[in-house]
Amino acid sequence: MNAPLIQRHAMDVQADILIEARHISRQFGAFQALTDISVQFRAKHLCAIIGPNGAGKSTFFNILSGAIAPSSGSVLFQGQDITGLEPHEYARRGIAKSFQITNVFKQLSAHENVRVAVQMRHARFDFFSPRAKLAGVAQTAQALLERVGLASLGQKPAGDLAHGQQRSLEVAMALAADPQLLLMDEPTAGMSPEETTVMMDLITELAAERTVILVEHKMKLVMGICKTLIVLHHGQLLAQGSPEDIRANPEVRRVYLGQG
Amino acid sequence: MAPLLTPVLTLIARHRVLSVLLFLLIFPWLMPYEALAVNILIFGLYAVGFNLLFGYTGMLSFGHAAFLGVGSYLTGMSIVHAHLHWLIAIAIGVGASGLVGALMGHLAIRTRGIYFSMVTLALGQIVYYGFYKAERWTGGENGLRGVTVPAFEFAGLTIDFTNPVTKYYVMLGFVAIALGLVSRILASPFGAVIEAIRENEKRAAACGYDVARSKLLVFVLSAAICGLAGSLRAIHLSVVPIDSLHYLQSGQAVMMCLLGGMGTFFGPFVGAAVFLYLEDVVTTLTRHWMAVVGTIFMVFILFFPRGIWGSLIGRWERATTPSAQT
Amino acid sequence: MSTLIPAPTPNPEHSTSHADQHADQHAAPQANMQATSRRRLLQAGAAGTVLAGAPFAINIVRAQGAPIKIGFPTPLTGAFSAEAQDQVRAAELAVKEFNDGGGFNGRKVELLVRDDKLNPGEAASRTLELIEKDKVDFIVGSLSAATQLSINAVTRERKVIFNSISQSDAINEAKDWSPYTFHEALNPHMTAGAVARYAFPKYGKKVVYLTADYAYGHEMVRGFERAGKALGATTLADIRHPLGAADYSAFLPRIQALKPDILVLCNFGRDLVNSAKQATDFGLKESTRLVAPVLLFTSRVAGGADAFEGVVGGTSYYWGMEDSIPAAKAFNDKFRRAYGGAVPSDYGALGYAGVRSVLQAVVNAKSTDSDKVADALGRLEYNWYKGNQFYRKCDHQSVQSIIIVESKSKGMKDKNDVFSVASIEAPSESNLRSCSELGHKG
Amino acid sequence: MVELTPQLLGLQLVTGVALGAIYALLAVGLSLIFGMLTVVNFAHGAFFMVGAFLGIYFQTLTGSFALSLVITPLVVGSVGMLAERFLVRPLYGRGIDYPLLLTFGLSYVLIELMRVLFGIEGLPSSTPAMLRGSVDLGIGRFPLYRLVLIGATAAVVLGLWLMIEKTRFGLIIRAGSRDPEIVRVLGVDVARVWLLVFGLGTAIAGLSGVLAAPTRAVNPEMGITVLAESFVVTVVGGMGSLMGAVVAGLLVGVVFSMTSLLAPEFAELSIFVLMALVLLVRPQGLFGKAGLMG
Repeated sequence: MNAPLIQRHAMDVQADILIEARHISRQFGAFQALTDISVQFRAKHLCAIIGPNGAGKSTFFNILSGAIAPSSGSVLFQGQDITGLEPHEYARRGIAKSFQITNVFKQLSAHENVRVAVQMRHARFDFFSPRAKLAGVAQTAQALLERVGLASLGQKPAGDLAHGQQRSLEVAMALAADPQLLLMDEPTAGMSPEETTVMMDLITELAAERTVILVEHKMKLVMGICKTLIVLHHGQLLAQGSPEDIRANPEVRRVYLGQG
Repeated sequence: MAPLLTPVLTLIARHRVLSVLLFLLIFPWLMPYEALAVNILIFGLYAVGFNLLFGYTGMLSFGHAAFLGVGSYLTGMSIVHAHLHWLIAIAIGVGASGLVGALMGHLAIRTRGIYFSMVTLALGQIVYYGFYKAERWTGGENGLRGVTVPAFEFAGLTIDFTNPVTKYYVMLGFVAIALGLVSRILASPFGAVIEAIRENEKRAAACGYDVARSKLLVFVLSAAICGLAGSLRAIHLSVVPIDSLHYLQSGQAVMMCLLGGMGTFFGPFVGAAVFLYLEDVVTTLTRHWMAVVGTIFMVFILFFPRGIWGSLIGRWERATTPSAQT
Repeated sequence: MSTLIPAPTPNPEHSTSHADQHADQHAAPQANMQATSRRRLLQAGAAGTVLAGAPFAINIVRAQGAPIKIGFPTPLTGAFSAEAQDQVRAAELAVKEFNDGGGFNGRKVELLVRDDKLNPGEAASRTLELIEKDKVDFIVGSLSAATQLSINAVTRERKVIFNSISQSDAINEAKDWSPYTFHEALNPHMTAGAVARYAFPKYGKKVVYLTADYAYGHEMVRGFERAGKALGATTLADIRHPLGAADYSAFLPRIQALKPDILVLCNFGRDLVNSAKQATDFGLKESTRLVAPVLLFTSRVAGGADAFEGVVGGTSYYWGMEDSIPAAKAFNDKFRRAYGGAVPSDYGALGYAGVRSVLQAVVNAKSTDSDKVADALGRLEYNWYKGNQFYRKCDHQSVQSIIIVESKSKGMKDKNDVFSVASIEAPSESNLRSCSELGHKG
Repeated sequence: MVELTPQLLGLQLVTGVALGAIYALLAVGLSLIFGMLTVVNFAHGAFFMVGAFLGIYFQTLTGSFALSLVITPLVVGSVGMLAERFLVRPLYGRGIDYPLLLTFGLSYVLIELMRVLFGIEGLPSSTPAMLRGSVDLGIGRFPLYRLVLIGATAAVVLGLWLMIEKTRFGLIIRAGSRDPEIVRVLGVDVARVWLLVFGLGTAIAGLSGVLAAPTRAVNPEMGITVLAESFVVTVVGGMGSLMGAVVAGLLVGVVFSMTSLLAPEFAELSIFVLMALVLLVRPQGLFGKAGLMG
């Protein structure tokens, strides 16, 4: 009688955890960027990786998003080991990311940017049917542009958009694949206060439907909205927990405020 | 000039293949002699094939002569040695260059930037020596001679390739099909993908596109189209010169693309036409044609980086909305 | 063409030749160049408009007195431009003579020069241009095996007479040959044979070949070895080098080690200059005699005396043979008169002979019809510039004398005095490969 | 067929090194320009050719090979600087294709220019009197001049190395080839540095022209094959790496020399095969920085 129960319980846990890092380490030559980091991220959950500069945030982010492979350890997505797969494989499994340096197709129009991203789900190697025929794609793209507040700028070449707008465009592209996991590397970097608030609202909104992992070094920014915080320091996991725990954590205070 | 230009260009943009064909139908009348028109047809196609890789996917290959040459030689050899029907010979030429494209591409796409260019150059040279050495089959440095298509009956009328006009229109048929295909591909979702890759490889991958595979596909397509150009050239010249495999021949594709405007549909054709016509005129005017060609080339890179057609489109886009990709 | 350092100045004249131009050419080459260009421009323009009107006119009926057109594709630019431009000068001399002599019942001759850039593809499309646009009656020219073969491929398909003025064995063979194919120049078999017959008995029997790796080079080696067999020569090695290589040093240590009596440089033009120069640097000449199948006048002038010191080779013509051959004297004088004292080069002379033969055949045939003229050429026996010649029946190869020259390094009278004539092999069909070997029936 | 005695192999090796010397010299110039300006100079072969012509011209003018060894590089270098200032500079930041293609056009013009100035079939070149003849190395006779060539190259490379390691200009070059931004941050007039580097690179090309002239036919097209070869060398060594240029130069020279001995017909092909292999195993070349040219 008990056995199945336990089993179901186990399965629930499995289901609840979207992506998991197991004993992740990474060296760059002699430099140890990350040492034995194990973290679990739960589904439909907004979470931030914080830490002072050089803490290894971006490295960790890149490993989670498949941009670089760990020296040791593994990444599990929905219980599957996806360590070292090609970047596009990550994307196809439903892992989307927005980069730290703005990263769009500069010469293509904003709409085309999103359209290409959306198209991925419909026609990967279609040589013959005219693009225009994929009407659904164009509409989805438009919808996404509206969602990030760029509806009116669809025809503008992405390169000509303002910095903040380009970041938003990136989010739209990331959303195009309707990902279960959205990784965002300093989404508000270089944004004006207004743009920042808009972006943070958007992020909270997005987190309602999927897991969102932010990398951020502005601590206050994430305190408000995140359920969980993960603090890295010198490439090691310093602390993880709710904003309250983190705020209370003396170690973190020392690192950030140089106390003790 | 924009208001006058806009409607015309919009029309061209909408039916780009149709309009180019209409132009090519009357083209022989505009050229001093048909052989030049045929050359432009062939090299136009060659440049279009090259542009698919360079202009649209952003990969600068110095090995494209390999595909022109393989197309020429395989078609030529099928006719000279195997006495096959010329249509089959062309099919073989195109197939073979596609195959060589697959091999070269498979190796080359691992590298990027200038290294990609150099790997393609090296592989191209290896193909060159392969054919150079196979003297028994290719005629080596003397080239392959005797690629002749006997006059034949078709739909009641006699088709004789020694009649330059007939030859031109037959070749036009093939070019039409190829252009239609290219246009279709560029308009397809895949067309969007390769442009995305040109713009930002990392991003394309993050969107879930298999960059390597897409690159390889374009490479093969591009190779096959250049191969067709080669096949036609073999029949046009009735010889296959070894020079058609030389890297200077690859350089010519780059020149034509740039002159006309890379990454535009018509650009390469315009480029080929202007290049060959200029060469034809200049060489009869002065022995110093290299200086003239070189100067024109530099002027274009400095002042019209988008090429002749590209600059036209530029004017037009500034006059209207930056939409249609011509 | 102004030159800072004395070097044979090529003639800038580029189209139909007229006496008055030759007069001012050497007065003011630049000016003449421009004059020429301008006229060409006009011509091109005219031709353009005419043709734009009627692109489909493939065989326009020619009015009486319309000029006889001879197309002349040759590499005005590229590695052999010096030779090519001399070919043009000599060819124009032949045209001028013919026109001054009243032409062919009232019809003057026009020479249409085209630059084939030494590229067979270019040569083929230039030939197509000459046939389709300019409607030429005959083609004379070419300066490489590859270009002449591609020109020939185009002309034979269209039944146009082509008189080739550069070397190749392949063009004699039935596979490429056509009744409209004529070969004014020597071929590798003849040249190599003659040089072998002169050099092997004289300098020794142990032979190494340094061969440009293409048909022309291979044909030369074949020629030497054939003739060598009869003379008991042994081949120590046949070293194939890439065509157009700039540096031969890497091939030379091995040749040194082989200690041959003779090193035959089976390459052409610049390859010959480079290999001879570097062989000299390696001190090869101390124990070995350098021999070249074809010793070019222009290469020797460009390469300098040191590199070529003591090198022996063959040629179809050297102006110095005028001392013993009256026809040569006559030809040289005509040439000197027309070009301010310049002497014709070997390949230049071929340009003269090639055109003159065709024109004589037109007169004999009393027609410009390809078949009639081809027939007349086949019967022609001529002595234009170097003694008696005729075209062999089966392959239309011109049977002619072969001159063996040795490069001078001292006692030169002027910059043109570069060779001494060592011997002249009389024309003989027996020095050619047999018709049956070439695949000709009968 | 001769048996491969150690003497023969030894002599073949020396020959290869002498060949490699010129390759290395050319590649150093190319690499310097590329490493600093990320300009792929397709006119490099043409500058080499111009160097050869002017070398002979100044030699006949001054009557001294040594003098022309000094004058010619200066002249060629200044031509190079003019080209950088008025042709290449407008193209910075437009990606690497444009300068590459522009210099390709420039090479055409330079070739034609030499044709007009010195005639189409080139100039007779000869080894300066005191460097003529061949010396016995104990393993066979070897041309004296080619030994001088090896020495000269070594000297140039050494001088260059000292300049880069010891002078402020060298410091800037080192910094710049790693990251042009740093140079700007250092508050250096980048434009001037790039001008000088391009000048230096082309001057070296000119110098190798003067040095190579006595060993080969000097004609307007002599730069074309040389260009292909020196690119192979530069790429094998890793674009932008001077060390790589020298090592690869010698490597290519020896590989060419050895194939010339064992399979002469494939001598030319061998260096392309070498390049293909190196790039497929190490896409950034032997000494190249990974990810350069991303």
